[in-house]
Amino acid sequence: MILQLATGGLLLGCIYGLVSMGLSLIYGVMGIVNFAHGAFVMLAMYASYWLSLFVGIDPVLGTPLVALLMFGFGIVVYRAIIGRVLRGPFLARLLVTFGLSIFFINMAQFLWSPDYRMVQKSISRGIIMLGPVFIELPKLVASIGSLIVAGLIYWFLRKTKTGLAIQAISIDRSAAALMGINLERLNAIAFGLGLACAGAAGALLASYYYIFPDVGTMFGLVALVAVALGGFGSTEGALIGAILIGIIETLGGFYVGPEYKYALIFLAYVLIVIARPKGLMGWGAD
Amino acid sequence: MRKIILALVLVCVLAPMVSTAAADNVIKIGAVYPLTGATATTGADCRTGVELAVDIINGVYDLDLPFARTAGIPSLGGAKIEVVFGDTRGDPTQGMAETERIITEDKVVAVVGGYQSGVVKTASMAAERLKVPYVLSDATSPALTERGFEWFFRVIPHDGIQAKNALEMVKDIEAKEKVDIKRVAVLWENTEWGANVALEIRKWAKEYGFNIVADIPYTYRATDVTSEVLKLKAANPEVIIHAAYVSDAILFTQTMKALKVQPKIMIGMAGHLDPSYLETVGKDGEYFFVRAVYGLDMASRKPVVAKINEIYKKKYGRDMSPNAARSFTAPFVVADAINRAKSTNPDDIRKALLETDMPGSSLISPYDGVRFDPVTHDNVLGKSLYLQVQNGQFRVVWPFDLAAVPYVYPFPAWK
Amino acid sequence: MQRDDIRNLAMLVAFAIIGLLFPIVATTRFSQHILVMVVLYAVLGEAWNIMAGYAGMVSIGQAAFFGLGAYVSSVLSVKYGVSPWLGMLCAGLATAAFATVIGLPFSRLRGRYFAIGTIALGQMIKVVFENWQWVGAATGLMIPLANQGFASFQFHASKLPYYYTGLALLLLTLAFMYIMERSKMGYYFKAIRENEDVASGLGVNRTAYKLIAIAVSAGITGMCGTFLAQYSLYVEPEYMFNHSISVTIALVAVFGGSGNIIGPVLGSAILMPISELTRAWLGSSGTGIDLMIYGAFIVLMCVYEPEGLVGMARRIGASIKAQRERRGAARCQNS
Amino acid sequence: MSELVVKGLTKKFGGLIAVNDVSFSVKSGEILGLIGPNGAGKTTVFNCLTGFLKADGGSVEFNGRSIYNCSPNAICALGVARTFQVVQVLQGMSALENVMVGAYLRHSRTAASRRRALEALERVGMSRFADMRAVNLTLPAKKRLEVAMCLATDPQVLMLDESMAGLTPTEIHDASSMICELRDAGMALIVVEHVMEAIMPIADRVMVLDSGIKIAEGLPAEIVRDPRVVSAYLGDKYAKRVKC
Repeated sequence: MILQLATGGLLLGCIYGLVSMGLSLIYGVMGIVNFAHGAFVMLAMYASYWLSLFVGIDPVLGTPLVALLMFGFGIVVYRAIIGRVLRGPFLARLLVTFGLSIFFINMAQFLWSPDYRMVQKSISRGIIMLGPVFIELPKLVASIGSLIVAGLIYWFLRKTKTGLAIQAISIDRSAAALMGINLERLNAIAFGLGLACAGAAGALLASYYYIFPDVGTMFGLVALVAVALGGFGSTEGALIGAILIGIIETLGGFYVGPEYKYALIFLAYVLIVIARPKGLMGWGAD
Repeated sequence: MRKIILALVLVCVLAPMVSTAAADNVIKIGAVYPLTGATATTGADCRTGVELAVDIINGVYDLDLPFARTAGIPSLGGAKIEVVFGDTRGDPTQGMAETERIITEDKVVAVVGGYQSGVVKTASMAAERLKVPYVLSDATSPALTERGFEWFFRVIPHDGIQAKNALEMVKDIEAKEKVDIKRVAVLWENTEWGANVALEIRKWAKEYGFNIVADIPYTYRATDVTSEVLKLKAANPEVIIHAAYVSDAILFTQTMKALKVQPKIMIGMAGHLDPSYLETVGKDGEYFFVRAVYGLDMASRKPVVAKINEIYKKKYGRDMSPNAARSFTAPFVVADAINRAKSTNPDDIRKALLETDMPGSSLISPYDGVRFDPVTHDNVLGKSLYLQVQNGQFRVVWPFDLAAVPYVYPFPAWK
Repeated sequence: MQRDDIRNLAMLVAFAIIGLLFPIVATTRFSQHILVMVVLYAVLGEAWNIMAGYAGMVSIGQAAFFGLGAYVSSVLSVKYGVSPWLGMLCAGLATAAFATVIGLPFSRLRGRYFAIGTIALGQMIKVVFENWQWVGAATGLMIPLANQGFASFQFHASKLPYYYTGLALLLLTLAFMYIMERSKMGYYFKAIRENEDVASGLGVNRTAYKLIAIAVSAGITGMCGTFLAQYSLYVEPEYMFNHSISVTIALVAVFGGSGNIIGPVLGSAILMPISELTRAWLGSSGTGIDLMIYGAFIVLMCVYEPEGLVGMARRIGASIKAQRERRGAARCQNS
Repeated sequence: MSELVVKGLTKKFGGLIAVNDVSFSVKSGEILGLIGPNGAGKTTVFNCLTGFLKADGGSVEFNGRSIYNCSPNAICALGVARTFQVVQVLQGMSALENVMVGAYLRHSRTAASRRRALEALERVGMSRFADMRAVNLTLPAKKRLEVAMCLATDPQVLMLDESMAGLTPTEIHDASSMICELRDAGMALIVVEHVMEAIMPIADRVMVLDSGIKIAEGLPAEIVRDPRVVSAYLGDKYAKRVKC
């Protein structure tokens, strides 16, 4: 039983991690806490759904495509909205994403009705047995996807010129600007990448999860806590925080009681940040 | 751009709050539902039931239903009924405000709807304060009628009766199959409604000699229910009774399948009835028993059910769902009261409601009729059905004398 | 400086008078409901303002205090028959006390970590109340209908008494803030907001002042909780501790302009009617277009008027002044 | 007559000993210069003395009372004020309001606090900027403002952390004479400074830190000749003492 629980928690954590990493990347580079991240995941799920319905692209195989679409969408949103707010006061930066979230969720309801939908066919359906442990294949695929995305981000940030520049920004904006780094362009790229992560998360989730306008809200909230737990600005921290949350949720839900499981996550967050006010792996300004 | 914002601000602030004057010979009734927010899909479904009911009352249809063959309300010279919808957003304050708004601004003479018990609490409070009758046919918390409100009436049987029915059905199956069933698990979403269902199940389980082996509350917004399902599995229940909304119903069904939870009887409520539930889970929803106050194949005993469904299907392109059917009843009860009162004065309507005595034949619900308890205003003739999903259809299987097809027992292994 | 003070005071008085006169135009019950929501969220926004706008601790979990206040008075009234007015006082005190205890560890957190901590707090309290049988768990508590009047704090015939009660609460809060802004406390709050290290280097006991800000803000928010409980006569965890209450409070304050007295009032006066009217006009279509407009409005505001309505007013004022000066200068040249 | 006495102050960051067993004292009417190469631990000493960092050993007494590891605000309340290496003001508030925050420590009423704040602004020559938002001030003006904020708390010991770095020679001259005035008014000052030409002429005593260790202390004239100091930091540069 404990094995089953731990596996479930790990898989869930990886999926949360997928949502969290994009959030963390966006925060690290431009200091925006993206409360609309859940809504973007939702949009990606719909994108994946329509692709599978009309074009017949399997959600799992379509992941890079959806990520690419979301990347483009991210650039647009950045140019139209986020970039303009970035120079504004702290509170406007905090609230603009709340507005975006309300807007997109209701736009989805307006355009696509509040009905629940589900991708009917996907290559990753079914269950595999690993000794005594049941593993849901779509969750496993999503978790592997999560680790691949984590690897890609790691590679991108450390090995590419753009990635290094993005890291430089998240360490010290003004110094980076003085070194001749084009902040605007990189911000847009980073925001696009953050949304691409949301896109990948949405596509992988769409392969097994139902879709409706409000679906992203809880994922967004949990991801936010995961990112804060791991420490704002650290993508590895976000993944670790998310896995920790997945495990706390599953084990806590079982041993303490399901009605308390979200309370446990939040309690863990509060305890950890009180002990370590910048999260597990965080650094930089508040 | 700034000017546009400024203009928008001004429009919103200065826009006069004019209510449209009521046309002659139109009787307005209000209907409040969660038309946006997390339960919007159900709200939209309920809305169709009310719309259709009013269509039938106003138009001329060849149906064995009251007001079908005549146009409008006969005693008021064929006055037409107009429904004013209000959006509660699933929030009690907004539910109250919307109810008050449609009562005071749109001058509705009666209110129906609500869906979520928590919202109905405040919405019915608003009607009580403003002295307008509220006829509820789609929320089932027992607490609602325990308040002794004067203006509040409920057609649908409350959770206590429905819980009792669930366990009675298990007893009946037990007797018929000559098996011994003891272990019952109750799984409930932790808000007003689910908590009440659980409370009633506990009460009646004791009464009927079942053991509650798992009693699991959870939040309906959960993104993952692995721990809940494993807990359920560890308890190894023979019967699972699940009080769920839609998203959690879907999630639990999928997870129970994945983790091979294998009870003998699977009973669902509310969420399992939603059309999008079956669409989403597909074959995995097979053989669930679902409590309902409507079943399409009641048509074998009530031909009118099939006819209504035909009209519904023409209008909305799908079969009438049990949720839509629940909401369908209330406008008839209101129209019946208005007709007898020969008045649109809310107080007269209330008095007429107290004297309501509609026969079962005038309803598409399985009730023996509508007659309100003089104190609680609950429908004393209420009755619920149990349906079972067979080949993607909800089939009436209990009570046995209303059954259209035999039930399938035990719950087959997951495929 | 002095003249500024007088102008501000005059503005407050004018405000009170406008507030008192408003019901003359708001004759329908629905428009009165909108007024009630405006004053309620104005008070909530001001309470948030004390904590976030002045002392710099951005909270997105005010629903924790709000719900707690609602529950304190409701439990007292349902179980012990305590008058809701006394209940409101108790709610304020209990919530403030609770906030002080919670604030002690929380005051260590800064910026975003604090904000997310408050989200966590709101969610945790909700879960506690959902599972606490004594206070009705998920079913909540109904406050029995009583004869209307000030004694029972229930008004059925008209909503105006609720409005005036809310308005009184708002004016008291504004008076408090007016005094606070001009006192040591106000300056210390702002100093903490601007830079905690500098503030403590200048002798500001930041923990103590943060706790004061949290406690005062929570106390007022708790009293508002009682107000809504009496308004809807129903408390339930899903309802009173709803995350959207926390978000709306922050939106109202920031929309109007935080860190000054008038901002949240303006924000509430604009945002609440928009929210209520779009729902009334468009909500019954069930398409979500009402909330779409609302969301778009907030985004546009953040993009084009990030300082809130107060910032917009200031800028317009400045441009009028500049224009006048330009005209004056032109006239000088002409003559 | 007040006195700040530091004995055996030690601060570690992980394995690194940033301040190692440093002792010194400063009295009213005295300027103690604190110099040393980058990373010598000067700012860390300041942070430990004023409660911004918890020290790992030693004692700090002010007028016979231990202020070792007290909170920053308590230390300030007792009469020890400081400025920051990277200038720190309350950006969103006006210059006057910045200083009033300091003045409130001794004057609870707003009117009195404002009077005291205006005096402090006058003293550093910032009166005309009183209503300007701190964020809009120039760097030298911010540095003066920071001093005014400290002065408004009526300190007996004032600790200045590189308050002359980045200033032009004229500005340095102004700042130096202000520091001397404060000393002459009976204040004790500890001045961390990189600009040798500025500190040497005004300091009464100079203490030299290197890698967290105090390597020398004495009159400026002695210090510049001290071979340890010369090798550690000064090279062969020295400045002649001028009267201020």
